[in-house]
Amino acid sequence: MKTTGLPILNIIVFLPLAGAIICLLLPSASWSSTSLRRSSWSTGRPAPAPGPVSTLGPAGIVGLVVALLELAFVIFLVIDYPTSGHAAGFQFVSRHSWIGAFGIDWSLGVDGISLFLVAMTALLFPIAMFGPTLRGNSRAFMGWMLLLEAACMGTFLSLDLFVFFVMFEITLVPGYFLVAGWGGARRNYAAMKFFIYTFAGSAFLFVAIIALVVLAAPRNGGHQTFDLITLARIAGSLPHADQVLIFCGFAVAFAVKIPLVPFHSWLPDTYTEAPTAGSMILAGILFKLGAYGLLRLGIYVVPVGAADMAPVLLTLAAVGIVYGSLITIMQKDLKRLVAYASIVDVAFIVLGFFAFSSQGVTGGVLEMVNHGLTTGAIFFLVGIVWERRGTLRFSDLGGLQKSMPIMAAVFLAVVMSAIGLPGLNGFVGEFLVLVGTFATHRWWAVVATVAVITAAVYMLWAYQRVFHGPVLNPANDAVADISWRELAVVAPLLVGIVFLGVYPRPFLERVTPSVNYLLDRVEQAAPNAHVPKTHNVTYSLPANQDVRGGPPGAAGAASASGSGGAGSGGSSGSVPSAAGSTPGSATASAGGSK
Amino acid sequence: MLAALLADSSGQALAHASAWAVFAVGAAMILTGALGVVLLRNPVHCALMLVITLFGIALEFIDQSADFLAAVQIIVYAGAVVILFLFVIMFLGVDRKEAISAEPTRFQRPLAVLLGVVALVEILALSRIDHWSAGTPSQSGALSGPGSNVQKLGQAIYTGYLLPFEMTAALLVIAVVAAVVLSRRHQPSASEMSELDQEELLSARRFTPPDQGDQS
Amino acid sequence: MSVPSAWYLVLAAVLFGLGATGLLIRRNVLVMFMCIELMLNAVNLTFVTFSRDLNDIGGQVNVFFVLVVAAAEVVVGLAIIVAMFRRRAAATADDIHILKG
Amino acid sequence: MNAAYLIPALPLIGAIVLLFGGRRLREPLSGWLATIMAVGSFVATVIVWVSLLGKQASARSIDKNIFTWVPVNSLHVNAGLQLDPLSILWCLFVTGVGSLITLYSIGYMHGDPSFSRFFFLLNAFVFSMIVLVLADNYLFSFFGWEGVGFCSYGLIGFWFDRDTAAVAAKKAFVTNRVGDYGFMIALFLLFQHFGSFNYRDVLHSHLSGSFATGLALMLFLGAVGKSAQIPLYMWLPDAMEGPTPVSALIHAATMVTAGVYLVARSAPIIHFSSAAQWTISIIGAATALLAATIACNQNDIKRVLAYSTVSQLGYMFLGEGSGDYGAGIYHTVMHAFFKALLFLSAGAVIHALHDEQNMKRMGNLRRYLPITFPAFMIGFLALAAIPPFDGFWSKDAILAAAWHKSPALWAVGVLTAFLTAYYMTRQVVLVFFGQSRWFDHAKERGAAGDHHVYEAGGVPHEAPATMTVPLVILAAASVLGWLLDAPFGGLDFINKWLAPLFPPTVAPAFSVATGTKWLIGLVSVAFALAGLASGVAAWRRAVDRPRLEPAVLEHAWYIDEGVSRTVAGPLTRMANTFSFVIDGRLVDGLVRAVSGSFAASGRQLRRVQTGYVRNYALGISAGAVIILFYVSLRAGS
Repeated sequence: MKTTGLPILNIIVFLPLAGAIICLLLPSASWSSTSLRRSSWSTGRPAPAPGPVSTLGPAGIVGLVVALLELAFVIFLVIDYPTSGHAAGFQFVSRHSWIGAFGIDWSLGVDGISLFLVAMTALLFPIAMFGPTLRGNSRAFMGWMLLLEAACMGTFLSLDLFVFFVMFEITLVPGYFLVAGWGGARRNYAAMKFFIYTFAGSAFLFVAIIALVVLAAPRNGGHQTFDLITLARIAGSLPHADQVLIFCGFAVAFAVKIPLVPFHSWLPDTYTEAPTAGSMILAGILFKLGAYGLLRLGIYVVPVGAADMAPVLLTLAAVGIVYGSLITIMQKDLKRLVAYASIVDVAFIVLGFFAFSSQGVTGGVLEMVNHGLTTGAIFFLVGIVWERRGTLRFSDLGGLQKSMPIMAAVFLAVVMSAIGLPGLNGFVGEFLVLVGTFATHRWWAVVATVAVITAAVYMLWAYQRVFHGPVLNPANDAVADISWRELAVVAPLLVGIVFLGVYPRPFLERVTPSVNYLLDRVEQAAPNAHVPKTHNVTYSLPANQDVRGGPPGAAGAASASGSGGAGSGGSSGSVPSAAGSTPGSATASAGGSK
Repeated sequence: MLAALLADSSGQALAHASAWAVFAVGAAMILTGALGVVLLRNPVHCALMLVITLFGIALEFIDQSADFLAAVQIIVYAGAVVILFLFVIMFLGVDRKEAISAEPTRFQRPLAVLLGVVALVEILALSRIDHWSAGTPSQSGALSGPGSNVQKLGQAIYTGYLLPFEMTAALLVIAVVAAVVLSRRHQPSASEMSELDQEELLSARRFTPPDQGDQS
Repeated sequence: MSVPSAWYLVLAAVLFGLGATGLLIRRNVLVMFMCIELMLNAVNLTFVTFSRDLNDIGGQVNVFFVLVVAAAEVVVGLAIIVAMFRRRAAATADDIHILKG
Repeated sequence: MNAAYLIPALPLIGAIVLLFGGRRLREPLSGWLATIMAVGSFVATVIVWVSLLGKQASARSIDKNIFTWVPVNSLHVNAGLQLDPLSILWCLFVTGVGSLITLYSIGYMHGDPSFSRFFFLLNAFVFSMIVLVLADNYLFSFFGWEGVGFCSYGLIGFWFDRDTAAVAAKKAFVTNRVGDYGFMIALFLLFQHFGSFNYRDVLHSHLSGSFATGLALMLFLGAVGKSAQIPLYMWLPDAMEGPTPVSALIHAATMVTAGVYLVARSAPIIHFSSAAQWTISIIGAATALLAATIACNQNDIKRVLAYSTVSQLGYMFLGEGSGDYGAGIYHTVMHAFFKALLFLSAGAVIHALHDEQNMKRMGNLRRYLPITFPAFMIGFLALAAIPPFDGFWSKDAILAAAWHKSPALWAVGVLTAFLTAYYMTRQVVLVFFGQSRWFDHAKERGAAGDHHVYEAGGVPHEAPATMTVPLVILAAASVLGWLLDAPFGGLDFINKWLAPLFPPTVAPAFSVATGTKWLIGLVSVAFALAGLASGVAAWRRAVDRPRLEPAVLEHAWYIDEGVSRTVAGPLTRMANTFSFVIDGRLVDGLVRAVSGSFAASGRQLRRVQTGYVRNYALGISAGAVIILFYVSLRAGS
């Protein structure tokens, strides 16, 4: 278990919180706050659009500095994260007694699964805060965003169920105010729906956590504890029915948050009405809280329940993919379409998780990061179209590629990532999920693969209706192309999209050990869960695959000399199937050593 | 005190009879007065009937050797409270008869009577059960024994119940202040006014000539 | 020696019931206050009865406090009534129902 | 052998430079850059090829591992190259034809505002196609497979402001994706069964028949999508909305043959399943015939060629399904030459007539296009399978294989050969012979304000040198290319070259008696000549012959319309129902019902709060009564 002198995880959680407090203490720009209150709270009428506020006011500077500092710390964390095979458990663990009477600790830790979610959060927040043009009270906006960032970080990093729950719930508050304060015409309805729906789901989470803690206490020497690792160790000895019920509580709560069909109906309203920055964060990160919770609390803590309920969740995911695709196709509004498309993407994540194969779960984790990058970028670009044109209905758009060619290119790249074009990140995640699912649950994968077709249908149709075709509406004739600033903002996301698509190895190397560790738990706890043996089986792979990463020349030489004759042998008998001991075992044995 | 006196001089039987007599008279006064309060239409009559009840209560107190309380009952209740009631009635001039038959909610009256009867039945049923006095013995001092009732009561109040007693004093002060504040006819300050009132006030000021505005 | 305490208790119960019923059926605020006084007195009577029954001075002390509280209550209540009557001439409790849900 | 890296690297570099700097390079520099990169890639391929030639036949394979792409436990996929005879052969004609067409495009795309974008996509396409054929595993091939699909999407929709182009681009991508569904399922099966995607692991195992059938059919579904076979062929004719060089490169010569490549590559899997072989050959034959009938009655010069491409691809699959992979590949290469030639010539015609594509408005162009006309004629003769041009030899090999498989398949092939000759004759006659009909229409268009038309004296003009040079080279290849695999004199280079990949265990050798071969050849020539003659007879004088142009053929048997009516319509309606009835009313309605029930109960319970003090007092005393009742119950017991 790796630790450093620097309490880096605490810094990551508390830095944005401190930033939020500083924003709160700044003198308010009184005119903007009063105009906002007058227009949006007291009357239901839409705000008379206060002009764009320079984001680099005092609050903006604080926000920028804090968000970038946070990003720097997270980059440091990612670099410092050990890549060797011992990295399956939690790293950088920080543990302090908080409410000792109830066994509540302030304990944080990071493993391969949460590492990249934290990284994605740190990357997406500055982009969401400073990318879209901000209208309204910048001080409050920055404060809420930083609070949201702190809460998201806390959720991803917490190793204590109480801390997790608190952080998980705190995210709702900034989420609500971001939608209600800076949203579209029906923002109050949307924000209320979002809050109440997810809050109702959280009731199940709360009950499940309390039940788990109380039931586990007698097996922990009578001490209540909220510690994730301890609970995960004890939970296996609980009665079977209890574990299943606790898992169901988790599953319902997270299914609402994720959201899994049929708990999704808050999503389109919320994402459509949210401001651009809100949509980016909501879709990019808040989704992942649910998915992450499902993995960390659901599968990790109560694997028996997860194994028992896996068919249900797999079916919901597969149904969600097909159903979500069908619905998405018919949407008439670009932002709503993107929102619905998210339902399909997150269903993939769930599908991968509950396939219980290392490819599936790893793919699911990758898909979480992918979806953050892709959806963040897509909502940002949709926001640009909105700012330029003031409408997102397909019937009002069309032929925009003529006046904004660069925008169209960027948009197409992101759309292709969403469709799952190989070479971009979407494909790697989607493929891993499907191949992992196919290995254990064939027919679910066969159904889910339909999304390969439908994603192309709805995404390309949307793209066609926005960017292609003749310019029928004169308003689309002279739209300003994407500006350098906006391009610079979206560039990190594009780099991530391409990098993860072309060279996902650094990512996968860090995620896989943790996933193996997780699946080991499932396998031990629930032998009937059909977890494919990841470690013992090494398939026939030629020797040259052992050469990884080295200079191309060296690798090429090795392969050429090592296996020159195998491919063109001609005599079909020469099957190198026995050469099984070398290749995947280096990574595979990592999990086994735990 | 009277009962005790009778018991001392004339023996058990007389004391018994006199206690019963006092009880019966007190009970009659109480019930008459209470019925009067509930049923009479004129508030002034009600107040007077309340006085009868209070006297009846005082009688029952005497019957149970709570002499000091009986005195206080008459002085405070009959002397102060009821007078206050009457004073308010007269002050406000609301001594007109109440239309008892008029009811905004249909079910209120039958339900009220029913509830009263049921409550009564339940209390009586409870009183038929003997468990009600099975508490732990008191710490605050015996009622019987040497010394007068006043002395014992005073001892209890100024020793064991000192803190509650002081708090009642504070309570009374607060009540007095509250009564003064509530019944004062005050001019609202600007901060207490609603937005609408403020605007009215401002517009009124704007249109008054400057010299008059200064005076106000 | 003297009247059994059950009689006093029954009497107090009847008085309490009368007071409660009166509170529920009368609309004049002042009379409602008087009914509350009736109920308080019923309670006082039980206190004194139990005090004698249990040979405990505490019951009588409580009566003393109840008296004080009742007095304070009457003072404040009547002040409220006065303030209320100033604002509107109507006298009954039913005229005040702006807290209607 | 580091030239191997250059093969994909050069077009990739070109694409990246053009992507980021294309707008600064501008015309014609970006075109030349793309051409140089493509030519460089071709040269590198030739170098690799030569080096392979120097090796033993059994040792002709170079493996290059570039980096590890996706490592997750047992799933370990490299971005690696495998340069063996099959991939190098494909690479040669992809880069070769690609270079020529890139060069041609410099002239063709002259003056287009998105000049650089076009060449970016061309280079990206060449890169993807190279990856497709050179990859050493199925997944990395899939990378290229999808990459070419993306480039095809971008190039069909290149003129995005035309609605038809935008729709066609989307249709092409989505239809390809249907095929990719099969490909992906095949990938899953491969992983589940072998734990690897590497060709060298997968292609040397013994498979059970049913598994091989499933796997092969799924792979073939991918091929069907990419190579426009029944039932996924509809996108290819629509893809002609793209610029003509694109039609030549992607939708005739290279990308659509990716399916042929995939089937050839998977031959060791397919040979375990005779059902799959029969399916491939039957679908190939059926597609060949169906597309040929439709081609007989198209008026758009490019759509005729598009249907012809579909038909010829059917031939290739017929050959492969019949077990003669060499013949299928031979035809693929020949087809690349002459179909690219035909498309480029057609492009020159269109260019000369300023974007006129309707053959009924052409005619007599042989007098005006001195280079294009002979080039087109050569392509025509090659496609119509008139000896000694390219098409005859390769088609003859396929027909021999089909005869061996089943005479019925052969009969379909011969009938298609007749139709091919017929519709190509019709096209040649309508375009290059007869009367000049373009003049009237040009006047119409001029009157309609299109002054651009025929400024230069109202006469169609020959294309510039950048366009004609590729024509000449491809024409030469169409005349002489058949020598690559001629069935006599030891000239069967391709067969010998590919022999290590298709050992007798995979593709059992069969021999057709020499006499039968002659007979087959003569019969097909006879049918081709008959088609040619009937075409001349029918179209020499008349332009419109309604009896020969039934509407059912003009509308491609109404298949497209039928599909939209029977599949797309109900699907759309279902999706509509789902999104606005089920999701909007039912799912969200349930949510709103829950919240509504709370609101409604609140509205009802609100009435309890009357505001009357005495009602509250009533409530309080009711509560007291209940408590008393409870107490008395407890106390009584």
